[in-house]
Amino acid sequence: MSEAHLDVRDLEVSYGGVRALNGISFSVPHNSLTAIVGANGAGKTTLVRTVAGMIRPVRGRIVFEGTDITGQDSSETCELGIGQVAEGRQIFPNLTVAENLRLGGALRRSSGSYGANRRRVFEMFPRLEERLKQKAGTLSGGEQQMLAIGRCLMSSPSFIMFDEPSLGLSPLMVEFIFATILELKKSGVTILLIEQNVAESLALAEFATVLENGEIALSGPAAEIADDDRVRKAYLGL
Amino acid sequence: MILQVRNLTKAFTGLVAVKDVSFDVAANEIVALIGPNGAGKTTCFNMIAGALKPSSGSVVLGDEMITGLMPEQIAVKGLVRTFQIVRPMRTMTVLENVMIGAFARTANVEQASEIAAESIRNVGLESKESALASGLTLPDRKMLELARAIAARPKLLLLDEVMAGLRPLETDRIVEIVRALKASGVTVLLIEHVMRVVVALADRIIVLHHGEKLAEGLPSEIGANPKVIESYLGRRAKLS
Amino acid sequence: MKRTLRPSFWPAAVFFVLAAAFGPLFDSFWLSLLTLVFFYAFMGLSWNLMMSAGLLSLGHALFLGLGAYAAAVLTASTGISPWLSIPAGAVIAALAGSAIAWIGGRFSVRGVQFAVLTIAFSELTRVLFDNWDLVGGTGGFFLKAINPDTNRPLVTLRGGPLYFYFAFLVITAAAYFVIQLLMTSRWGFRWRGINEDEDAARALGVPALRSKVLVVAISAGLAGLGGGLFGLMQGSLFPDSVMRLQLSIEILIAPIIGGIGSPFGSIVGAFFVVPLMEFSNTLSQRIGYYGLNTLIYGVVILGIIAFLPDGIWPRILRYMNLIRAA
Amino acid sequence: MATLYLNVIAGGILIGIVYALIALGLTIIFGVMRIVNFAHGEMVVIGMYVGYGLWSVTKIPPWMIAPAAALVLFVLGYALQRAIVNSFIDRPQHSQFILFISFALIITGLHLVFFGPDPRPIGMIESMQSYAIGPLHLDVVRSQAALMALAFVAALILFLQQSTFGRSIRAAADNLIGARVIGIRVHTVYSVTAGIGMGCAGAAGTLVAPIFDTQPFLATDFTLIAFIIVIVGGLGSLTGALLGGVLIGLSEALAALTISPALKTVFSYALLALVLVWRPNGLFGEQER
Repeated sequence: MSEAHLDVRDLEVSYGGVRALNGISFSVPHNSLTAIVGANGAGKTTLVRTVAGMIRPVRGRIVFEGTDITGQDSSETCELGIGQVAEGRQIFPNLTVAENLRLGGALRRSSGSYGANRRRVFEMFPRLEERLKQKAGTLSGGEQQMLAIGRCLMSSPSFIMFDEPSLGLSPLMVEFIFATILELKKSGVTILLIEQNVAESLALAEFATVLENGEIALSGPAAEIADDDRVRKAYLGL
Repeated sequence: MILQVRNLTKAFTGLVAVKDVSFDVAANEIVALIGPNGAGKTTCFNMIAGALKPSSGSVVLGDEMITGLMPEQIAVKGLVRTFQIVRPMRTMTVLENVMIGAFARTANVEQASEIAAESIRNVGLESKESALASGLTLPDRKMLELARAIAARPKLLLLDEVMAGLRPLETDRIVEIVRALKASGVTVLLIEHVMRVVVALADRIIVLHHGEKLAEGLPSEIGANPKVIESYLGRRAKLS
Repeated sequence: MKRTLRPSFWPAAVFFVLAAAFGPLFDSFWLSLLTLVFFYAFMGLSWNLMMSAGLLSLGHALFLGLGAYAAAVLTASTGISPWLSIPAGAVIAALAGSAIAWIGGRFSVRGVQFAVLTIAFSELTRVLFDNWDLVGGTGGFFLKAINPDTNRPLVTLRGGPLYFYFAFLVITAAAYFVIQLLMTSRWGFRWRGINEDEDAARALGVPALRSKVLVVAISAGLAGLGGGLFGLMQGSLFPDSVMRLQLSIEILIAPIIGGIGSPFGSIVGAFFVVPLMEFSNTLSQRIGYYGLNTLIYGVVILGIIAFLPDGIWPRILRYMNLIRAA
Repeated sequence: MATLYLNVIAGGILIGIVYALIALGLTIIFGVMRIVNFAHGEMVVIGMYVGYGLWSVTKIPPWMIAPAAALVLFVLGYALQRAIVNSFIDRPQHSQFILFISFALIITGLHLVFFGPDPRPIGMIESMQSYAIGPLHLDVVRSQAALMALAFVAALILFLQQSTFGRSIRAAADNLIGARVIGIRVHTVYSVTAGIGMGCAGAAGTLVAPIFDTQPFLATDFTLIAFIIVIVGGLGSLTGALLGGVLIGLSEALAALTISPALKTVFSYALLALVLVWRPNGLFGEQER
C-alpha cells in the first residue's frame, strides 16, 4: 500500500467554543513511528480524539488505509484498527485488571485472537498477570500505563496513537515505555506518538510534526526537526 | 520574607505526592518552581493556596500562619493563584470575570470596574473587554486568568504554567507583564516548563522531583547541577 | 458603570406601568388570571435568584408556606397589622432558607444532593405542620372573613380582585428592580462566579459560604413575603396546599421555561405557563377527561424545553435584536 | 410485645427490598449517565397499572407479571433515551430536570385519562394470608414481592458482573472517556441502561400493586422514596441502593409503629438530612467525585 496509513487534510476542530485546530494536514507512513510534539494546550489531544472519532471536526478529511473515516464514531474507528493509549491512561479504576483487558478485547475485529493477544500482553507486561484480580485503580502509575497499553493491544490494532505516555512516570519507567513502543513498531504496528517530552520523542521517531496553537509549525524527518534552531530554543531550552 | 513553607507533605492513598518540601520566598522576588510532570509542583501550589489540606507541614504568609485556611481567606490576605488548566467563567464577559478578582479589594462596583479595566489593559485584552469568556482563544484565556489574579491586587502571585501553549510572541508579552508586576512590588512564585522564560524571569529556582526538593539556587547554579540535568533537563540541555 | 451590564430599566418600567394602567379595564376573570400570573412571576423571580448561584431549590413552597402561616397566625392571634406580620413571615422564611444554605455550604452538599435536601426540609415541615394544632394541622387555618363595605385594603392588606392584582403587580415590580440591583452589585457577581466555577471564584477571594447563605436568605425571604400576601388572598391555609411538592415544582417551571438567564425571563415564563395551566384545566373540565390538563401541560413543556433550550425570553431577545439589526 | 416488633421489622425489611429495586433503577441511570430521573415514580406506577391490568384480566398473581412489566418499561426507557434523553446528556442540570418533569406530567396525565384518579385495589386471597414461622408472621404478598425483587436484583447484578454488555455499562459508569477510547458504543449503553433502570421501576410497580392500591398520585411518593434511598445509600452505588432500600423500609416500619403512621416519611427525611450532613455523598458513595 503506497499511500500513507493515515492521511489528515485541512482538519479544523473547535472544542469547548475555542478553535483548537485550524486547518492542519499531515500523514503517517505505514509502519513508521511519527511523533507530534508541542507544548500542552497546542491541540495535540484534540487531534488524537478527532482522529479516534471522539470529537467531530468542523472541516477537513481523515483517511485511514484509503477509506475516508471523517466523522465516524470511536466504536467504528476502533473496529478499523485505530488503537489509542489516551492521555491520563483512562483505565477503569473500579474494575479489575482482568476486566479492563477483557473490555479492550471485546471488539468484533479481535474476538478471534483474544487468547493470543492476552498471552502477548502478559509476555510484554508480566506484572499485569500477577495483578489480574486487583482493581486497576490500586496499580502504580507505571503499572496503569502498562494496563492502558495492554488494553489497547487486546483489540489487535494496526495503528496506535500514544497520547503523552511518559506523563508522570519515573525516568526508569519512561525508558521502559519507550522501549515497548519501539518494540511494537518493529512488530509491524504504525505508531503516532504525541509527547511533550520533545527530546525523548524526537530521538525515537523517524518523522515529526511540531504543533503550535492548533497549527503545524514544522514537519519532516525527526533528525531535521531536532536540529532546527527554533525547536531547540522553544522546546529544548538550548 | 513574604512566604515560608516548612516540611510540606501530602500523601494520597498509596502515593506520596509531596514529601517534606521547605523553601522561602523573599519580598519582591521572582522564584521559579520547576520539575518534570508529576513532580508535585501543582500539589504544592494547591496546599499553599488552601485548595488542598496538607498531610503535614506549615505555610506562613508574611507573619501569619495560613495552613489549613480556606482559599478565599488566603486570597483576601494577598496570596492569589492562577490555575494550570485555565478556568474562565464562560457565560460572563471578560470585564465581569476580572471584576470578580477586583471585588476582593473593593465592594464598590464602580471602583471594581475601573480596577478590572486597568488589569485588562495591562494584559492587552482591552479589545475583547465585553466579549464572553467562552469565545476566547487559549492565549486570551491565559491572559484573562492573569488579569483576574492581578485585579485582586495580590502581594504574592502564584502562576501555574501561565506560559504553557503560548507562542514565543505571547510568552514575551507575559514576561514583560510579570516584570512590570515585580517593579510594582508584587512577589511572584511561578511554575514553568519553558526554560527560556524561567531563565529570563527567575531570581531563584527550586527544582522538585518525585515530590521532593532536589535543588534550590540561582539559575546558573541550577543549570550546572548534575542531578538536575540528569533527572529533568535531559542530557543535552544546559542552562546558560 | 458604562461598561458593565446596564440593567434594562426602562423597558421593564414601561411594562409595569402599562400593566398597572390596564388593571381597572380587566373583568374579574382576567384579573384573577393575571393576579395568578404575577404571583407565579414573583415566586419565579425569588426562585431564580438563588438559581443564579447555581442553587437548585426543589422545596420553594416551604418558604412560601412559612411566610403564609407566619403572617396569618401572627395577625389572627396578636392582632398586629399585616404590614408587620407579612415582613415577619418573610424574616422567618429567610432564616429557614439561610439554615438550609448554611448546612448545604458547610458540609459541601452540592448539586443534586442539595436539591434533594431542600425537598427533605420542605416535606419534613409540611408533615410537621399537618400535626401542629397551633396552625390548625390538616384541618387548616382560617382567616376571619372581611366585611367588604367597611374593609380598607391598605390597612388589612386584603380586598377584592383588583386590589390583589395591584398588590402582586407592585411586589413583582419591586422584586424585579431589587434583584436587578442585586445582580449588578458585588454580591451578584459573586453569585454568578460561584455558579460558573465555585473553586475558581474562591481562589479569587469570593466567600462561598457567606454568598450562598445570603442569596438563599433573600430568595427565601421574598418567597415568604409572597406567601404572606398569597395567604391573605386565599383566606385559608392548608399544609397540603401551600407547602406541597407539586407547588414547588410549579414555581420553578415558569423561570426555566421563560429562561433563567435574566430575571425578566421569569415574568415572561409566568405569562406563558400560567394561562397554559388554566387553559388546559378548563379544556379538560369541559371535555370531561380528568387528567387531560396534566397531559397537555406536560406535552407543551416538553416541546418548549426540547426546541427552546435557553427558554422563551432569550429567544425573543435574539429575535428582537435581529429585527433591530435588519 | 417482642413478636409485634419482630413482625413489624420483618414487614419493613420485605417492603424495603422492593424499595431497593426501585432505588436500584434510579441509581444505575445516575451512575452511568449522571442524569436524575425525576419521573422514576411515574415509571413505577406504569408497572402498577400493567400489573393491575393483566391481573384483572388473567388473575395471574402480580409477582408473576413483574417480568412482563419490566419488559414494557425497558422498551419505554430505551425508546425515550434514544429519541430524546441522549440529546440532553450535555445540557445543564435544570433543563434535564424540566425534561423529566414533563415526562412525569405526561405519564400521570395519561394514567388519569385512561384509568381515572380512583384507586384500583387488587383483591386477592393471598393478601389476607401470611406464612407463620413460629412467632413470625410474614405477609404472603410482601414475601412474594420481596422474593421476586431479590430475583430481579440478582439477575441484574449477574448481568452487570458477568456479561460483556454488563461490563461495558460498568465501564461507562466508571470512566466515560475510557469507554469511548476502547470503542464502546456509548449511546447504546445509555439506552440499554435507561431501559434497565426503568425496567426495575416497572417490575417493582407490579410487585407493590397488591400492597398499595394503584392510583396515579402515588408516583410522587415513589419518586421521593427512591430519592431518599439513593441519596442515603450514595448516588450511583448499587450496594448503597440495596442497603439503603432495606434501611428506609425498616425505619419507616419502626417509625409508623413507635411514633405514628403519618410521621413515617418525616423519619425518613430526618434520616436523609442527617446522612447528607455527615457524609454528603451518601453511605456508600465515593467521597470525592
